[in-house]
Amino acid sequence: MSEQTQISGWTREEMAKRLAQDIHNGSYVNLGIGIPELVAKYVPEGRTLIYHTENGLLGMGPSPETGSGDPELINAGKRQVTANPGAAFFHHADSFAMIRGGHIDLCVLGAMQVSKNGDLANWSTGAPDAIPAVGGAMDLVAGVKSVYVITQHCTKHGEPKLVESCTFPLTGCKVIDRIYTDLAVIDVTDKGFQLVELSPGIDFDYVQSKTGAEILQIPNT
Amino acid sequence: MSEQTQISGWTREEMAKRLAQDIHNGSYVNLGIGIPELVAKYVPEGRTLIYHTENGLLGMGPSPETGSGDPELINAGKRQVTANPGAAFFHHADSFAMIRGGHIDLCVLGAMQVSKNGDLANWSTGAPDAIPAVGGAMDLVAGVKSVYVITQHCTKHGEPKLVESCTFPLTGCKVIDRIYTDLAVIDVTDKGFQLVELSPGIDFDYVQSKTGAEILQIPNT
Amino acid sequence: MINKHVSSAAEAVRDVFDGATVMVSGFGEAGSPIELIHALIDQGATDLTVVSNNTGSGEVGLAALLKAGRVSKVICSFPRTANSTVFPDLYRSGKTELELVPQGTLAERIRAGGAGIPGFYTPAAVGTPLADGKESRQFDGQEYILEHGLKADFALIKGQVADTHGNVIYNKTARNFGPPMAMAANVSIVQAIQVVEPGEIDPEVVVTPGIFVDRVVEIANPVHESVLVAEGVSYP
Amino acid sequence: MINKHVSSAAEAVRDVFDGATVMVSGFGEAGSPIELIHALIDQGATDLTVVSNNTGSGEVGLAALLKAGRVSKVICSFPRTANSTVFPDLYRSGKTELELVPQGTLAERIRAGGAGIPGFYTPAAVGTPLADGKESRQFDGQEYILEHGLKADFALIKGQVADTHGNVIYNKTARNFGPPMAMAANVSIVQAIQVVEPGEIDPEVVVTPGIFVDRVVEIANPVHESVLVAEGVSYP
Repeated sequence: MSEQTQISGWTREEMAKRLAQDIHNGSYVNLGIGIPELVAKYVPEGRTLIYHTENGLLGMGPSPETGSGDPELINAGKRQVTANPGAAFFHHADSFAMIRGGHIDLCVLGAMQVSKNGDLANWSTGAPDAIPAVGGAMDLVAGVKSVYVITQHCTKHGEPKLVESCTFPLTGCKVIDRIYTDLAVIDVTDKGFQLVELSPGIDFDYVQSKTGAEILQIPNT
Repeated sequence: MSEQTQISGWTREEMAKRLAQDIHNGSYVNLGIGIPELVAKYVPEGRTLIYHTENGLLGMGPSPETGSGDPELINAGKRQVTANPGAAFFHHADSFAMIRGGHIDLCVLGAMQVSKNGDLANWSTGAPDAIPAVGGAMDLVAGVKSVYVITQHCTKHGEPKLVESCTFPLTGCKVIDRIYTDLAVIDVTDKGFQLVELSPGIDFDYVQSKTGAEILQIPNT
Repeated sequence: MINKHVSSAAEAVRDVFDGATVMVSGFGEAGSPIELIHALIDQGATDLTVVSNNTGSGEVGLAALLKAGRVSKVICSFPRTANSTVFPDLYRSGKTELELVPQGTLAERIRAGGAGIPGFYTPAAVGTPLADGKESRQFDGQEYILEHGLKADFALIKGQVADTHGNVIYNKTARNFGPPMAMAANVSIVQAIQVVEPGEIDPEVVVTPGIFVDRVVEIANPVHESVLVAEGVSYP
Repeated sequence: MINKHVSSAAEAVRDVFDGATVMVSGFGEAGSPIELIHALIDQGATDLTVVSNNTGSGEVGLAALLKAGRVSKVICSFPRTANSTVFPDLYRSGKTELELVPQGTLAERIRAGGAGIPGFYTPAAVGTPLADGKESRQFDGQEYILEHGLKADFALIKGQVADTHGNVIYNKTARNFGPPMAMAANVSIVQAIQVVEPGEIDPEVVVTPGIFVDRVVEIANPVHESVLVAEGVSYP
């Protein structure tokens, strides 16, 4: 076994748990499809979040018990969900008024690439035969107050996802505030990537070696 | 008594009754404050109109019986009204989406001046000490499919209200389709004012003499 | 636990600051949050810009706020009433500035402000004095003017029932400017006849979702402006 | 007497013409007016431009309309599903054109079309390929792009309950694009589980006021797209 395979970092569940700690009580939150959805499972006791799904529901609850769902009560991933007490249904123009108007506190998205100035690419590889499909991602990153990315630090092929500048088509420019990966928590600042926290057992040099742009160390205080 | 005072034309009620005949069954109608409000009383049997009031109600009904009204169920003139079966309440942005988006079939307004190209002035004399107040008139004339004016043919001082061009500040440009006065029904066409019908006992020359622009006679067919 | 319920109108308007822009719901007396306005008079904030369809009646509610000298500018569509000289006197003496906006443009500017739309084109007011100085352009051969989204620091809104998450339903034509104003203000404050627990308002009938509302206060028996005016009341 | 109730889905879509622009409600299967779409397939209109958030699942509903070769262009935010190759095949073979629009921009363009707003500015897609060729400008130092209102000749919408005046309420997240599309189409057609008399829907809870709706048809037991797809149904 190479040294590489022994370095594991946070699991997907741990990444979600780490991110969940940073969400304030009472926040209005939109969780993207995939790893972002896991965040809801790890919200610390005593905090209540209100989940927005852009297809028209505030106060989204967990999946229904098998057989008790309604095929017309779904989330943005088109999976059946429930509505919590205090929920509200609304149409798409109102739903994206919430997004574009800056009313959602936090959105958590997956990423293909994030650049050091906060550009996000997460909707298209730009491959000529791909079917382009964007959904609400461009509206979310343009409108939501804080946008966090949760993603593996590198692609399946080991290529950095945190880069100098994105090579895939952009979802938005200068829109990402913070990145949670299996290796670290990293802020996007005016000066570029800024380390916030390392995954246990991961050292800075290792994270830097897996990143396509400079990461600023936590300053000594 | 001078000849002048014997010429009476339609009363306000008769003007409203004449206009009401021209509204199709099923029309969505917005009636302005004053003479326009009288129109609702004279809709011919067998026709159902749905009244829109821009403060947020479709399916407006008549005034409530004394003591049974709700001070929060009012019309654009701020008078208490009722809601008919099939009514709907909505907010102001939706209400003016109906108006601006061309969903209202007909709006009936009063006028200070109408020019031969259909410009309307009905919100301000332009007097320097007047308190400017426009309400929804500019939205109505810009958005409603057909805009009719109902008005006395002349001012209290005997001056024509149908003119070459308006001297008062405009409410809208080229917005009026038809004018109902005590003396006549007159269309606004590309060629200017076009007579449609004379009030009983009123002759064309008299109407022309009370009008500030040329009126085209009904062509012989 | 989320609880937007505050104990009093005074508490609800505690942090309105001098120079703030305040949207006030209502069309005539329908939907006018008169208890919140009176609390704002008591609170003392001044140099306010008020966004509202009208300027109030008699010497209560919005007219009283104006009369108290707290309003330096109104953005409004119809600042005239048969029974109030408060705004006309302030306007003529140059003490209160007026930005006159067609009613539908006002509603849409407020919605746009709340929906993150900085500008939009409308046909209303084209060719009139209210288009003076505004950009215009053509779409499909028709002329339109550019109007800007409107935001506020605070909104004072009258609802019927609210829950502690801030979901609101309204009474009849009192709905008017409440929903768009709740969207457009940084801090939206709703007075309601009843404040209930989450779940007591059917999610299908919510008009203003709680995300747009910051504080709700129960005013179980709101006064009617027309009654106060008929009684000749002058607030405070 | 006003009665917008028509007797069948076939009757409701009778006059959809070749080359028409048709808005179709729904987000996934929620709110997809599958019986109206199937009636449109039977009716035969072709060369359609379809405005819809997705392009359907399997080979039923919207995917079936596409597969039948009736759609020359889709205006859409997310034309991919795990279980349909209908649109991908048409797109790759150049038979169906795609105008890809961010979801919120799509919703707002439709609302704008219905609200008489020919253009508005949005921050969504700034700096991305979807802004290519679009006008941009700054407001308060931020960049926005100009987007245009979108209208249609017809809208096919799924509601829950409608009355004969055309007032509509929806079921949960099936509401999605129904209300803005009803506003934006010249002829708006609603299928509902129940069609009732005026007065049976509380005026306070109406979501789409009747003024936006031209025809309502009762489809008491609508099929679920996911069920048909699971059964491998291919329409017709």
